[in-house]
Amino acid sequence: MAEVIWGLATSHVPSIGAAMDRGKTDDPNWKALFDGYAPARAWLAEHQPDVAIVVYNDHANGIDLDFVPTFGLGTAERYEVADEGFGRRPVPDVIGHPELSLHLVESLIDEEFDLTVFQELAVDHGFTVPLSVWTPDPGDAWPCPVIPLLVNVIQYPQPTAARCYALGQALGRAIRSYPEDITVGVLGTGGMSHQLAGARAGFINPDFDHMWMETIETDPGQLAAMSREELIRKAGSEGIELIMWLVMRGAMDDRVTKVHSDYFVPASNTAAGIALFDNRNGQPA
Amino acid sequence: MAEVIWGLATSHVPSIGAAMDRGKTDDPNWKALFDGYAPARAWLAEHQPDVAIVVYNDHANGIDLDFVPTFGLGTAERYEVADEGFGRRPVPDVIGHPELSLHLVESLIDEEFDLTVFQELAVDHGFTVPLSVWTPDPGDAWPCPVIPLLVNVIQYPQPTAARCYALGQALGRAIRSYPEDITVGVLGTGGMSHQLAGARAGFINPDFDHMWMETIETDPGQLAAMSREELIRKAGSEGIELIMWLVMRGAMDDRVTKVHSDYFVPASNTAAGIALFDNRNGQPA
Amino acid sequence: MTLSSLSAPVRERGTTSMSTESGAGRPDLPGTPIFDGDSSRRGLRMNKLFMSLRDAGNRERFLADEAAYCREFGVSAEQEKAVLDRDWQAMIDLGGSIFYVYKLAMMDGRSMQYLGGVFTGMGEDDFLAAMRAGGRRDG
Amino acid sequence: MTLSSLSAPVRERGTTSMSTESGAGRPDLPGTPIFDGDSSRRGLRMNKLFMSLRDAGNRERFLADEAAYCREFGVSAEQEKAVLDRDWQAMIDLGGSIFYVYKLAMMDGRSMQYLGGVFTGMGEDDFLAAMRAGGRRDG
Ligand SMILES: [Fe+3]
Ligand SMILES: [Fe+3]
Repeated sequence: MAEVIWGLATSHVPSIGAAMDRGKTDDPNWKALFDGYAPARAWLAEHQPDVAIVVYNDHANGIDLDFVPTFGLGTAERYEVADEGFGRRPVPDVIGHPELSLHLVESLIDEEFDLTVFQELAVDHGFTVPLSVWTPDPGDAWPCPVIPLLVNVIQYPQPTAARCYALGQALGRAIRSYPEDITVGVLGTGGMSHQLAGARAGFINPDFDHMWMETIETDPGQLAAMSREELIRKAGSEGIELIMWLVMRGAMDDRVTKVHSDYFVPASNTAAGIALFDNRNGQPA
Repeated sequence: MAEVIWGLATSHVPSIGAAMDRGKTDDPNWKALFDGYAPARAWLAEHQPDVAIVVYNDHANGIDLDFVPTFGLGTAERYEVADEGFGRRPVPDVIGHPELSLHLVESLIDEEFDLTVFQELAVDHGFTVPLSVWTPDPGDAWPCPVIPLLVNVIQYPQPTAARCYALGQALGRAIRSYPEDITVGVLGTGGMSHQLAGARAGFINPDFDHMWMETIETDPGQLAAMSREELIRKAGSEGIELIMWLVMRGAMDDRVTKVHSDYFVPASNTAAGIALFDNRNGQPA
Repeated sequence: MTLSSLSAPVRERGTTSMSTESGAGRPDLPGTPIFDGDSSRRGLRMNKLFMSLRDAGNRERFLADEAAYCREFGVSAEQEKAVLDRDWQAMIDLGGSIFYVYKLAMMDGRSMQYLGGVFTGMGEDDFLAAMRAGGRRDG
Repeated sequence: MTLSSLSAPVRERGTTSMSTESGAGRPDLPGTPIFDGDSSRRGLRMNKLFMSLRDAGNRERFLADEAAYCREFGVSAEQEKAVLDRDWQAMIDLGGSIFYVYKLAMMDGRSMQYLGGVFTGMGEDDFLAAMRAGGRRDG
């Protein structure tokens, strides 16, 4: 039986990756952000899982608008890092875990989630920035195989928050029913509040973000009840990405232990949040 | 409010289209099949809908195996007829109905169906043969705009029969909630029993097919309870396509009136079935 | 920082009015373009053009003859004008997705803060200062 | 018409044994290959090759040098041998989807009934006669 040992929620703003790739993490505009990551990174380095699952969205790099899947799951042995326009990030390609992927596909489709199954997929900053937040210096390889779980957040109508939370809960069951005894980390990415276009561009809502950060731990079902309109109004048109945190949270137990969280404005135009939860019941953080 | 006025279930074997395209419909191997279509075609010619929805699967023509959507819905203004290898069928391209498509997308995603939304899609025999069964001589254009609803039936795990029936029921609600007063025909395609590969190739199960043909009218929920294994065992590995009839049936009322049905073996390696149902309550057939 | 700039004549007819046409509960929030199915239909060819600019060879071809490149992708005349004029707001109004439009901005060496300065009418410096001060707030 | 030919040594290890490996309730039916995720992974490059044969230019290039074309698509050595030998059963065993494999058969002027004759060991004529007589039955 596989076990989810931790869940990591983190923004995936491209400039966070760029700051790391260009050695600017001590720059005054960035230092506080990366200092805020340090305790989570230290804990994660001590708690390496056998496989990780990254819940993310693509931003015009791996897929186009000719088809937009609501939920996609990768089953490949390898995922190339996308060139988003100016050379790919200097980070390793991603090694997948097809056996677990195929188990998840069967379980989730049996549970009536209508996945699109990807055998080829290039992953963009939405995927690699969270890996860098977790593992700043991967060397030649990321610490373990990683499986992409794509969510449509850029073309309305996105899946509802409730559907994302339900997907997470089914994902948790699917992981627990995997026959091998392996440990799994789940990353929910995107957010926090931000809006890129329109007269409301630059909108940030710290009150909402703090409420979200607290409630994702204690009462995720309450967040799952929010409508798209409410999310876009309160978190900005791109803040709706936060629904991907609910997939991560759904895969964990009802009670989790917060290891660390931090909040920083702005990473580019975005309120950057990080929250790390320990899912090993009764374990001290 | 839009209304489903009829549902047509039909096999979509490529050789049925080829027989028509090559003027072989009076050939002794084919005549009985096409004679069996005649009453349905006559009724359909008198009952033209404003829009049709074709539930079908692709066969290595419009999409590849790099991504396999469980359910896909087209929102395009036009769908090109695919060249499957030896020139496209001599039939018109398909004009879509983006307004209804987008309404269906919103309704179905709100009802927690995780659609993949297609803005570009070439349609193959799985789509065009049913149009030809309905309208043998379209001239320059099919009788009305048509919307493709793709179902994965070729890569295991397919959606369950229950999920397909539930999708059909949600599709019916979505159609009925469309604000314009238009009429809709729904085509469920594929089947009936057949198997193309393996030592069991050529398998045909007329008992099962007759049961299916009867029960799809009277008690579709019973068919929706069948497992993939049962479907593949009883209908053959490609006979599982019959789950697409359940999407069509789900979109109709509980009580429908059968207009006509027919059964013919073999169309190529397949048991070909046709069943036409009137969904206008209380109307004489 | 308030959104008083909302009262300025901001062009969002394209996106907003299309959004409400089918009216199936889509959000209609001031100053907040929703990239919905209608937008995506209108913008498909233009967004494909933007996505193609990830490739260096395509960027070169685009820069050599922008109008020809637009015609090759089959964008509308209005969209072509918006692209040639770098009218960022018009690109959004005409069905551009911000993530796609941003590919063109990147090629021009423009940042997301520059675009924020355009969309809000504040200009890049004020926009950046507002972000550094903790971001903008509603009303 | 029975499936007594099932007792003959039919190669379906590839598909069947992989199917039961993860064991998540996948059907294991005699004589019935299931094109599942494992098959699709193994067959991906080969199936892409088959799909490419829809294009006349690709068919020409394939026929000019089949082995080179196989290498271009990165199929495995076993798959290349199956393709070159027109070993239809091996193609299925090695992850071919029947709908993709059929593209190669069509190019060769072979019908689905010809393939049925191969898969069953009956030969095309007997297979066709069995279909005309109403198809084959279990047991
Ligand atoms: Fe994002
Ligand atoms: Fe089919």
